[in-house]
Amino acid sequence: MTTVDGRHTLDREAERLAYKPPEIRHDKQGDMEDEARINAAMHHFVKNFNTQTASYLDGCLHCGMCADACHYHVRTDDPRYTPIWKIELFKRTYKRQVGPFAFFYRLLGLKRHVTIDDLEEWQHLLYDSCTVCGRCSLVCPMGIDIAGLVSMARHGMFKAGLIPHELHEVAKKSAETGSPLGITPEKFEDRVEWMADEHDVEIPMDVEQADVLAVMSSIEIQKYPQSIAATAKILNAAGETWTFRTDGFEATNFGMLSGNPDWQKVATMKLIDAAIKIGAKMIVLPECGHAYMALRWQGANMYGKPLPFKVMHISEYMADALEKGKIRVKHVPKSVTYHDPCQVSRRGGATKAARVVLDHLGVDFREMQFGGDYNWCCGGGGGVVTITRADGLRRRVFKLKMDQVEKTEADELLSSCANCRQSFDDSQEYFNWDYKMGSLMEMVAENLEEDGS
Amino acid sequence: MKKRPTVGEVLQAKGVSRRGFLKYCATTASILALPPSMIPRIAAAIESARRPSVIWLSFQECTGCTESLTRSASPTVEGLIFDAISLDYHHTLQAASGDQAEAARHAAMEENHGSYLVLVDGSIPLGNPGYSTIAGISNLDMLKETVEGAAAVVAIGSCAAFGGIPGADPNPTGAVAVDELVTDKPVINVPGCPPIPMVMTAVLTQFLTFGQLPELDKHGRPLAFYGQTIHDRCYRRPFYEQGKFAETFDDEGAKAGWCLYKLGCKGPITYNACATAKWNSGTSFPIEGGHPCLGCSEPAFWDKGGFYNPLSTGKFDSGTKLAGAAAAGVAMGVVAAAAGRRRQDKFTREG
Amino acid sequence: MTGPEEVRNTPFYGNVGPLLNEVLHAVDRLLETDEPTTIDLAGLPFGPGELEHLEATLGTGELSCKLDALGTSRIRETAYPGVWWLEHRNPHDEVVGRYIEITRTPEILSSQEADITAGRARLEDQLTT
Amino acid sequence: MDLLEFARGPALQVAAYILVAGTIWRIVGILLLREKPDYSEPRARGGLGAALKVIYSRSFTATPFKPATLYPKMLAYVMHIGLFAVVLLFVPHIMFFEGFLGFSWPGLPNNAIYVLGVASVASAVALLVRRLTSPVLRLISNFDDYFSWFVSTLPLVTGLIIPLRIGFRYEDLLAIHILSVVLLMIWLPFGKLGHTFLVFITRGTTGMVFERRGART
Repeated sequence: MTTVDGRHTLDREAERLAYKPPEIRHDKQGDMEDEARINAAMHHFVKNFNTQTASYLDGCLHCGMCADACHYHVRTDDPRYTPIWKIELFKRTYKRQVGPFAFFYRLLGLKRHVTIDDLEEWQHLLYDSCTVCGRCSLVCPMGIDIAGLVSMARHGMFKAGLIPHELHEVAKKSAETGSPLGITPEKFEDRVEWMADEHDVEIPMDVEQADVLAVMSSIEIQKYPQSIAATAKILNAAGETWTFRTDGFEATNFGMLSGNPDWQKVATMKLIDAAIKIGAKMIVLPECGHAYMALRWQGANMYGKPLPFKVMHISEYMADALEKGKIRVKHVPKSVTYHDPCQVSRRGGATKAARVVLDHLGVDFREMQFGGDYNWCCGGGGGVVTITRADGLRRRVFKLKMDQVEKTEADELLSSCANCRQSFDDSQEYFNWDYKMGSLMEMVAENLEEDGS
Repeated sequence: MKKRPTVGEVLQAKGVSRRGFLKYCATTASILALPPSMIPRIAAAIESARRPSVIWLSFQECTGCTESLTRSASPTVEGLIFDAISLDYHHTLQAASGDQAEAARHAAMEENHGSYLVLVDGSIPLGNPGYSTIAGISNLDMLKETVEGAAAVVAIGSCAAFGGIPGADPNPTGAVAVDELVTDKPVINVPGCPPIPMVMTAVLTQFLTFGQLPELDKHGRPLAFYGQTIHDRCYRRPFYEQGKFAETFDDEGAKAGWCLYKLGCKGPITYNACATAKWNSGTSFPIEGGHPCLGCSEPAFWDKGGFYNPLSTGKFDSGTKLAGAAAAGVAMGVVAAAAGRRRQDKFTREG
Repeated sequence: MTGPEEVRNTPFYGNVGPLLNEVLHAVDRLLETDEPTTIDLAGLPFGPGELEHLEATLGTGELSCKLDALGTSRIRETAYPGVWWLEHRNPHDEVVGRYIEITRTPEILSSQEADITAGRARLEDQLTT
Repeated sequence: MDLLEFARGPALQVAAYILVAGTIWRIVGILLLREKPDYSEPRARGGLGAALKVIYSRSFTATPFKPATLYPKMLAYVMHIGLFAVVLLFVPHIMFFEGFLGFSWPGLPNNAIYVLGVASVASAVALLVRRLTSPVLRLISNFDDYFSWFVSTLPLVTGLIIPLRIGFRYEDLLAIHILSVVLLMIWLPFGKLGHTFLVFITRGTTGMVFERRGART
């Protein structure tokens, strides 16, 4: 006999929190033959086999410890979410085609040629269930950067036309219009004007010569436009000669996230060209994690030579300005915890910057347990937040993040990444969670000492 | 065929009491490495055993084995055994020589056809019959002729058992062991350079008492004496386990009687009874004298690398071949990388 | 011969302890099932001085006999009743065997059937002549 | 030539050639692939120092991962430490190395070696059980994993059996032991046991790339 606890009514319409295997949906782009898809995948797999990746792909011990670092595996116990398994096809291709013993692998048929079924199956593993957060790269006893390999494996998937539709659409829109959300230069200008009025702040636009080129992410322009004003306030307060440019404002890089190096380069070159055109000494990147990876660490390699200007994440810029006394802030009597964007902190190396800023704000800073470089990812990075079919899984792994945040019992939750903020907001709404993510930059902008230098 | 007396009768004639006989049987059991519970069976067997005829052939040898045996030929218990056998031919020990000696051999062979024992020391040269002859007969011919009517053959010493020193590389005389030539008769190998005298007599005693061949190991050696290694029965074994080793022949470890493994002791792979039977009427054995075992009772002991090289060292050639292997590795690596790059180019062109 | 001074200074090879343990178990067997045990010392490894050390450890008991047959033999009970030390020598006075017997009386001490018969015959001869 | 002579002589010799050639083959084959220059402005010095730092630091688990990886890590530690101690500190092994290196070092008492060897085998068995029972490991394991386990555990087992004398003679056991080492030497460069040398390359690479970014390594 079943007894029903009447205090909790059943809501049959609610989406289940329990893990549901994602529906099998192998998306395809274009109308290539299977053979052509395989060839395209091979082409872009083998392109990435250099000394660094070769040592990684040759070095794996199959110890399985990366599974314990991956939020997808930790939350689901699905062995397929073992990070190294996600790059199995990439690894297999390396061993069969390029590794030191490739001849014998082929001769003896020890590593199968990748098939179209393999590629389709791995679409889910390489996109829906990997945010390229790089936590697995830190646990690996061999020191293999698995996340980096996932990004490279995505090149083959993209060129084979085998990536999730949503991500492909966003990336395509980004390539065609210059923004993943279809923000045209006119629309950007519009929003900037609106923010300048709304917040009563001077925002330079399309200045011919400036020391600093500030850029924005479409997510901010669209969803968190106050960021535009905050950026302007801070740069104004620091006394920079700076500008936004309509010919180079979009910091996000969906070419990189989706795995298309060509589109990645187009997006990156727009920013580089704009900066060079105005003779900028520096590009200040917005609160966006992957933008930092794309320009700070991969930008010069897209350009093919060292960049003639510095690249800074806004948190780095603020930390630097505060340290040098270019800006000053009022103390904020609140307890704060900080969510590190993976690409800025763990993989970008700018972990300290946010802490310096928080220190200047004088808040009661509460580091999450195993925060900083070992932070759990928001679950939305690597383009995952765009893939609607992965929503269930994304929210499921977000539970880890919620626990981590709740344990701090801080008043405020801050971060410095609009993409993180977007996935936090989605899950916050979904779970009716108490914590609403705020922006580090906005907190600084709101608490600037007006009489600053 | 005249009836030979039994051992019991021989002993009785010498006025040995039953108690004395029991004592003799106890020491026999001890020699045969049989448990003391076997003593009554030994007593019964020995009493009724008959004196066998023994022909001893010496080929390419140094007479060390005979020396070893005669060291124990004083009237001891082992000596009694020799009283109990009829040594009808032994060209070192017998008084007769020349034709007379050969006549004695033929007489013994005829008289005891099918039941006599042939003991051989020394190896047989196959290279040229002239390398070693006795009374103008080549060793090979004499062996074949004598063995024909024998009950069994005992190869005494490492030369007869395994070729020994004459058979050592490069083996100029083409020396071979007895069991390479005698295939239709049982051959018992009693190797050692020389073998322990007690072991030689014990093998005869066993044949004498039980009328059967002892259980042999894969090298044809009686398991009773060659069943365990020197190392296993060595009184210095505890030092091996404790990791206490003499490093040189005159260091503190050597003086303290520590394990000689590092000085090249072959005890772990040498099967013989030295450690317990000991030498010179039970006085000691080489390791007790401070010298590592040479492994003289093992096949090809002469050719197993230096006596003073530790057992666990591998046998490597000079470093040149290893350097060659390294160079080959570099070459393969270069080829593999070039092939990998070509493979990359192939796919990037096609893709 | 090894003197007592050397016995004390015997380096420890560790072969005596396990043997004494075996003797202890043999005594247990003798007490429980009356089963005698003979340990042939020839088959055991001993370092220099260890045999003497063993002999000294077992000590001397109440009974000591000398047997004269094919050389002398000394049979004596050790300080531990039921544990006997047997040493056989050949006519050259060389030791040919050493045993520890754990028994009530070593078999060799009993008069043997054949010897009794032979002795009786000799006695009868003496009476008839 | 008996089995021991074969094992100590030609077998070991050929295995040494293969070990050396295979190792260099694999390293050169990786290092001579195309390299991608990194033009990004470094935040900190990468280079050899960074490589060495990570080669050392990845020997230890970062605190956040300790709870989840404690069990396999402990097993791996015991297995590796036991293995290294047995290989490098057992006196007959030291003499083996001295045979071609020309110098030696102090060893451990045999009983200590037996304990370490047994601990190492026990850990290896526990790791195999884990590999066979964990869904993750079952999925990602292939022939290489099981065969490498076999060839690396076999010499430990055959070595430990020698003093026990189970049914075989010492020289045969020793020959089998050496042959098992020969098998290990032959396989080592080609399968995942290559981590013996690849670990320096993979960790070193990560050290250079990530230290350069100033990121956590």
